Amino acid sequence: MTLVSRFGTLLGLGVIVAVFSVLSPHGFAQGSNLINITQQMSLLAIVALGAAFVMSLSEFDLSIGAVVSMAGIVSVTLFGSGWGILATVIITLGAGFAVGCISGFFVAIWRVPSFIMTLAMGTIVGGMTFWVSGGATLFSNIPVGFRDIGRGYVGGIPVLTLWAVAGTLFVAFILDWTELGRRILAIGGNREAARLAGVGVVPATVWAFGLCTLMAALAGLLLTARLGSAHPTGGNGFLLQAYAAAYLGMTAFRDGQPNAAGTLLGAAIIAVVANGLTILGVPNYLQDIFTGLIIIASVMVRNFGRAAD
Amino acid sequence: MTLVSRFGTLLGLGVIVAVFSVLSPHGFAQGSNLINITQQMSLLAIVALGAAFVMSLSEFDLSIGAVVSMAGIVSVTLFGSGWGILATVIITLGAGFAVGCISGFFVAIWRVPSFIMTLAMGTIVGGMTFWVSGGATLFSNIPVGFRDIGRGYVGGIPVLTLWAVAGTLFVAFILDWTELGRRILAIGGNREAARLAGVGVVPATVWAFGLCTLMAALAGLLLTARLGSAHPTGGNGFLLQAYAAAYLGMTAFRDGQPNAAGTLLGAAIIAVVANGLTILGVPNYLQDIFTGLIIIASVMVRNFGRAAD
Amino acid sequence: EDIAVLTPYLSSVATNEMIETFKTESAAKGWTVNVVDTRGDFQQLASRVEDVANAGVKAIVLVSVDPNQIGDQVAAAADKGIPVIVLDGALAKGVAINITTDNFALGSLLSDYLFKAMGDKGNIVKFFHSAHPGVRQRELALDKALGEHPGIKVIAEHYVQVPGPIDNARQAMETFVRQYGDEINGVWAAWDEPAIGALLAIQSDKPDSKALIAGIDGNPQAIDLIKQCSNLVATVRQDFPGIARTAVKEIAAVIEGKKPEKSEIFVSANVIDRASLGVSCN
Amino acid sequence: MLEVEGVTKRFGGVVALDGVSLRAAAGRVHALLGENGAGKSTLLKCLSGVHRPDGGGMALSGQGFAPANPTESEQAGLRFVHQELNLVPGFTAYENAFVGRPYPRRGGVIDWATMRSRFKAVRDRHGLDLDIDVPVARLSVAKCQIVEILRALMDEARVLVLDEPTASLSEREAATLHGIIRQLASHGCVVILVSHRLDEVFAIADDYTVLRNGCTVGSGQVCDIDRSGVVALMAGGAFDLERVAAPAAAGAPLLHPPLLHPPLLHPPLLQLSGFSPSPVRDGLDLSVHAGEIVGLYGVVGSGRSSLLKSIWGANPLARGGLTLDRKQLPPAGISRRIREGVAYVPEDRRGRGLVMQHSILDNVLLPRLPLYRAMRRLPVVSWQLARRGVRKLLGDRSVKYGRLGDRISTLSGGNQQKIMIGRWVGPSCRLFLLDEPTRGVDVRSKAEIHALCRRLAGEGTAVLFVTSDIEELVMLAQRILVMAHGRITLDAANRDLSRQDIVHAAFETTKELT
Ligand SMILES: Nc1ncnc2c1ncn2[C@@H]1O[C@H](COP(=O)(O)OP(=O)(O)OP(=O)(O)O)[C@@H](O)[C@H]1O
Ligand SMILES: Nc1ncnc2c1ncn2[C@@H]1O[C@H](COP(=O)(O)OP(=O)(O)OP(=O)(O)O)[C@@H](O)[C@H]1O
Ligand SMILES: [Mg+2]
Ligand SMILES: [Mg+2]
Repeated sequence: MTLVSRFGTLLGLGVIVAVFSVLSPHGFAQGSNLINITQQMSLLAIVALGAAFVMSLSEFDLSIGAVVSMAGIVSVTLFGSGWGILATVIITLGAGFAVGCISGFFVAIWRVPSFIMTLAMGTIVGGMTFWVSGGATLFSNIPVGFRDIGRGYVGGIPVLTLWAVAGTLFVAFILDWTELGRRILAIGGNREAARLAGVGVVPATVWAFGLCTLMAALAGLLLTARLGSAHPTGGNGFLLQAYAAAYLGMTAFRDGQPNAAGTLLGAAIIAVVANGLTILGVPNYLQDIFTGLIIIASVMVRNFGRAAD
Repeated sequence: MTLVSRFGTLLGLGVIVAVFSVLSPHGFAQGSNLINITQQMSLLAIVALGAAFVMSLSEFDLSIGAVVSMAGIVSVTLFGSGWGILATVIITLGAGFAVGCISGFFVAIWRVPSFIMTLAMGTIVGGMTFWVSGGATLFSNIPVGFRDIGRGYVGGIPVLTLWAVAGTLFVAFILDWTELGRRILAIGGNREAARLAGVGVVPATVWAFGLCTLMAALAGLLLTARLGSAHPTGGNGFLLQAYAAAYLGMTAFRDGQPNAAGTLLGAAIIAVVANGLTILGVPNYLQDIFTGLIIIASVMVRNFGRAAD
Repeated sequence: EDIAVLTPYLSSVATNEMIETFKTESAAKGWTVNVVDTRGDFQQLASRVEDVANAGVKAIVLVSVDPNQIGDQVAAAADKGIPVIVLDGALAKGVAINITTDNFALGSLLSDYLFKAMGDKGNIVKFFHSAHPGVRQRELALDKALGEHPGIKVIAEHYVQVPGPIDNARQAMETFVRQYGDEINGVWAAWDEPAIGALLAIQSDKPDSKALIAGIDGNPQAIDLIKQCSNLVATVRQDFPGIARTAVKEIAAVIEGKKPEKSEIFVSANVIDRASLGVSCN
Repeated sequence: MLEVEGVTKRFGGVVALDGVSLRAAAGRVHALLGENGAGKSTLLKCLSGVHRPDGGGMALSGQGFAPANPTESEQAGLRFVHQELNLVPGFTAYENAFVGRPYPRRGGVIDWATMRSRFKAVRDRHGLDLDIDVPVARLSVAKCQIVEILRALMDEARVLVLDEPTASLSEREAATLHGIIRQLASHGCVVILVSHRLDEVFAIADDYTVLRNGCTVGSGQVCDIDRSGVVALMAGGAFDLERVAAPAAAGAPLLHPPLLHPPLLHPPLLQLSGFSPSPVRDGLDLSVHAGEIVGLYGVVGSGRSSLLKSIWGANPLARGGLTLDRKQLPPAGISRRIREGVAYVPEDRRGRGLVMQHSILDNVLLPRLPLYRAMRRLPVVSWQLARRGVRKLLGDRSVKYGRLGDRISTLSGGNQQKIMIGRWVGPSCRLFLLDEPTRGVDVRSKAEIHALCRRLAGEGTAVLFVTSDIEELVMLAQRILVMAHGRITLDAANRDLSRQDIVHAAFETTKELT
C-alpha cells in the first residue's frame, strides 16, 4: 500500500496512458506520438521546474509567464540589433535571472508577500515587453543556428525533450545535492527555524527566485526557437499550467515537497491529457471538463493509497 | 510610528489620490470621477472579498474567475428559458456556492492542495460555461429589472458601490462576529491547533470555499447586469486582480490577516491607479509599469513604518 | 485633440496593426492618442470607457469589440456628446460609425479559396476560437461553405487557446499529422496565428505533406511564409491600415461637426497568395 | 475515575503503545511517568480523541469512553494541555481560549466583551500574569504555555490532563500551577500530570504510573516509592544517575558544582558591553570565559530568551558591543557567529527549532551542511557521508528513532530536543548558547545533556544556558546570572550562593518596579 501512496501519481499517469491507448490504439499509442508528447510537454516542464524552486520556498512567482514572453521579445530584438547567438542567449538569460532576483530581494528583505510582489513584477515586465516590441509579433532576423536549439532531433529524440531532461536533472541536482537547495527547502519548511540555524535567508531566497525566472527565460528562448517568432504575450499561458504541473509533482514522490522528478511527471500528465483528448477529437468544452477531472483524479489516486495505510 | 505601520496602506492610497489630484485636477479630482471609481472598483472588491474567505483559511481558490463568467452565462441562459429574475438569481448564486463547496469538500476531506483542486475546478466550470453558451456572448432576454441591480444610482450613490459596501459589511460580519468566521481564521492560523481544539475543520472549510465562490457568482450577476451581456470568459480577468486586492488588504490593518476593510482598500488602490493613469493618458505599457510599481510601493509604505517601530 | 482608443485585444496582431496605423495617421493631424488595453477584460473595458468619457476626450475609438458588450457605457458616452467610433466591431446604440470588414465575408472568402485550391474535395483540419465574436462569424461562414461543398470534410478540429495560439495550434497539429498523415489535404485557420502553428508542425513532422494551409489577417509573418513557398498558401488580408485611415478621416469630419453619411462602412478584403505576391514556386 | 485498560497504538511499524493500563481516581493527582518516547503523549492523545487506539479500552466513571475526535472528549469533560503549543498565532490569548468551544454570544453575534472578561476573570482568579490583548505570536513560550493552561481551566473539568505543563515555566509560575492543580483535585477533578521534573512529581502527585516502551511497568502511590525507585522503573533496571552524569574532568565532584573554576586570568571569550536586545532598553555588561558553564536564571518574561537570541545575532534591533575572543562582532548576523564557532539552541523547538515536516536527517544536517561536502570546496552534499555522520551523532546522544528519513515530527518531544542540541556538537564549537536545553527531556537524558555540557566545558567550550529550573541551575552552572526586567541583578559563582539569594535576585527588582 505504501507503493500506491508513494508512486500514486505515477500510477495515475500510467492509467491515463493506458486508457488513451485503448481508446486510440493507432493514434495515441503510436511510438512517434508518445515521443512527440515528450516534446510538447518540455517547455511547460521547464517553466514548472523553475516554479518548483519558489514553491520549495513556500512562495509564489507569478511573473514567470511574463518572463517567458519577455525572453522571446528580448532575444529577437537583440538579434535584430546584430547581436550574435551566444551573446543574445546570455543577455536574455541574465535579464530573466535579474527579474527573479529583484522579486526575491523585496520578498526576503522587506517581507513583501511574494504573491503580490511577483504579480506586480509580472505586470512591470509585461509592460516593458510591450514597450520593446511595440506590441507586435517579431519574427525577422532569427538566425537558423538559434532556431535549431528548439527544433529537430538528436539521435531520434527531440531536442526539446533533451532540454527538459537536462532541466530536470539540473533542478534535482540543485534541490537534492547542493547546500543551496537544502537551505531553500528548509526556509520553505520553517523560515524562522532555518534562520536561527544559520541559513542565510536573503541570499537563498534571491537565488530561488532568480533560478525560477532563469528557467522561465530559458523556456522563452526555446519557445522562440521552436516557433520562429516571439509574441509579447506568447508565454503568459504557461503561468497557471506550470503551477498545476508543479503541484501535481509535489503530491507525487516526496510526500508534499516540491521535487524535480514529480514536476516532470506533472507536466507529462498535463501534456498527455491534452494530446489524448485532441486525438480522440473530444469537443473543446468537454476537453476542459475532462482535463479538470483527470487532474483531480491523479491527485486522488495518491490519497487513496495513503488513506489505506 | 505605529500609525504608519498600522494605516500604512491607507496612507498609500491617500498619497496616490493626492498625486493624481495634483496631476489632473479637472479630470481625476472631480467628485463625479471619484464617485465613479467607487463603482468601478466594486465588482473587483466583491470578488476579492470572497477570496478573503479562502485566504483566511490560508488556502486559494483559483476558480473564482471562471465562476464569475459562469454566473453571467447561467443567468442569461435561464432568462432565455423564461425564468424570472428572483429564481434566476437564486439558482445562479446556488450554483456558484456549490462550486466552492465541492472544492472545499475535496480540500478538507482528502487534503487535495487547494491550488490544484480549484485550478481544476475552474477548468471544469469554464468548460461547462462554454458548453452552455456555445462560446458566444449572450445579450438577449436580459430583463430590465435585472439590469437595474447593476447600474444606476440610489441617492446619488451608484448601486454597485452600495453592493460593494454591503459585501464588505457581510464579510466583516462573518469573519469578525460569527463563530464560523473565527473558526475559518483559526484553521488558517494553525490548522493542527484548531483541529486539536475541536474545531470542525471540514464544515468550516466547505463553508469558506462556498462563500468565496458565492461572492464570485454575485459579482458575475452584477457584471452581467452592468454590461447587459455575458461573455463566457468575461470574468477570468478578475482572478489575479482579486488576489492582488486581497493581499494588499492583508498587509493593511490587521497585521497580516485577511480582512474585509483592507480588501476593499486594496480594490480601491487598484481601481484608482487604473482610473488615474487612464485619465492622465499614460501610454498603455507605461500604465503596466506604473501599476506594478505603485502596488509594490503601497505594500512598502507599511513596511517602512514597521521597521521603524 | 484627445482621442481615446480602447481595446481588450491589443496584443492581437490585427488589432495592433490597426491601432499603430491609427496612431501614425492621428499624429499627422496633431491629435493626442491614448491607447488602453484591458487584456480581454470587459468589466475593465467598461470602466475605462467611463473614465475617458469623464476625462472629456474628443472621440472614443473601440477596436475589435462588439460595443453591445458594453452597451450602457457606450450610450452614456454618446449622451455626453462624445462620438464613439468602432473599428472591426459592430453597430450598437450610441455608436456613430462602425468601420469594419464583414467577418462572415472573410470566412467565406477563406473557405472558398481553400476549397477551390483543394479541388473541391478532401479533408480539412479546422482551428477556431468561438469566444471572439468576430472570429466566430468566420466559423459560421465555414459551416455554410461546407454545406455547399459536400466534397470537403472536417476530419479534425481544435479550439485554439489564447494566449499562446501559435504553440497551442502547433501542438494540436503535430497530433493530427501523426494521426491522419496524408489524409489531411487542407487546414482552415480562423486567423493567421494558428495557421502559422499548423505550418510549423507540418514543416517539422511531415515536410512532404501536400496539405494547404490558409488563414485570415494578413499577418506579416504569414505573408513572409507564403513567400517562402511553404504549405501556407494564402491569407485573407483585411485592410487594417485602410480601416484605420478611414476612421481618422471620419473622426476628423465628426469633430468638425459633420454628420457621418453612413453609420457602417465596410472596407474590403483581398486574398494574398503566391500569385498576388508575385512569387513562383516549383 | 478514569480507567485505561490494555490500550495499544501503532504508527506504521512503530509500536507506540503496547497494552497500557492506568487508573486515575477523582480527587487525586496522577503522575504519568516515563522516559522520552515511552508513549505518554501518545496515550494522552488517545484520551483526547486525536488518535484512536488500535486495541484496548478506556472508561470514564465506569462508562466506556472512545472519543472519535477532540470535540467528543471535550464534551465528556476532559481538558488537555498538550506537550507542544497549539495556539493560533494571530489570535489573542482570550480568543485562543475559546477556539473549538462555543463563543459567548449576544443577539446571535460573538460577544467579544464577555469573552475577554470571562478569560480575564479566570486569569485573575488563578493569579497568573499575562497580557491578554496582544496576539499570542508576540508572547514568549512560557506565556503561551500559560495561555494553554488557562484555556484548560476556563470551565469545570472532570478530567484535567497536563503534558509537561511546567517544562518552560519558572519557579513562581510552576508553584502557582501546583496550587491550582491541588485545588482542582480537592474539588474532585481527576488530574493526570506528565512531568520529567521528579521533585515536582513528589511534591504534588498522589499516584503514579510508569510507562516504558509503551507498556505500563509500574503504578502505585507516590508515598510508597522514592526517586531512585521511579528512575529505575523508567529506565528498566537499576540505573545510576550519578555515573551517567560523571563529568569528563576526572576528580571533579559529582552532581554538584562547582567544577573547578576555570582560569579567569585570560580575557573572556564572550564579552558584552552596553549590549541590549533593543535600542530603547539599557545596555548590559556580561562576560563568559572559555571552559565556563554559566547559568542564566530569571522569572518568565525577564528577558533571558531575548538576550540569548540577540547574542546569537538573530535580532536585527540589537545594539551595543559584543566581542568574541577579542574580536568585535556586529550586533546582528548569524552566519558570522557560526563561523566563529558559536552554537545556539532556541527554546521553542516546534516553532523556531526544527522543520517539523522534514526528515530527521535534514534537520540534523541543516546548520552543519558544509561539514558533509563531497568535495571541500564545492557546496555539494555527500549523502553517504551525511548519513554516516548523523547516525553516529544520534547514537552518541541516544536518540530513539526509526529511520533517518522519517519525519522529525514523529519523534517524541524529548528526542527532538536531544537532536536540537546534538546537531551543533562538533569540533569547532567554542561557545554554546542554550535556551532551556532540557525542556521536556527525561531524567536520564537530562543527566546526559548535563554531562555533555561539562565535557564540552572541560574541552574549553564556554556554555551559556538559560533555565527556569532552579535545580538544574544549581546543579550545572559554575557561575549564575539572574535577570529581572531585562537587567542582570546577580552575577556570582554558584558556590557562593544560596537558593534564597537566587530567588531573591529574580524577584527583588520586580517588587521594586511594581
Ligand atoms: N505520529 C507518529 N508517527 C510515528 N511515530 C510516532 C508518532 N507519534 C509518536 N510516535 C512514536 O511513538 C513513540 C512514543 O512517543 P510519545 O510522543 O508518546 O513519547 P513520550 O512518552 O510523550 O515522550 P516525551 O517524554 O519525549 O514527550 C515514539 O517512539 C515516537 O517516535
Ligand atoms: N529587556 C527586556 N525588558 C523588558 N521586557 C523584555 C525584555 N526583553 C524581552 N522582553 C519582553 O518580555 C517578554 C519575554 O521575553 P523573553 O522571552 O526574552 O523572556 P524569558 O525570560 O526568556 O521568558 P520566558 O521564560 O517566558 O521565555 C517578551 O514579550 C519580550 O518582548
Ligand atoms: Mg511527550
Ligand atoms: Mg525564555
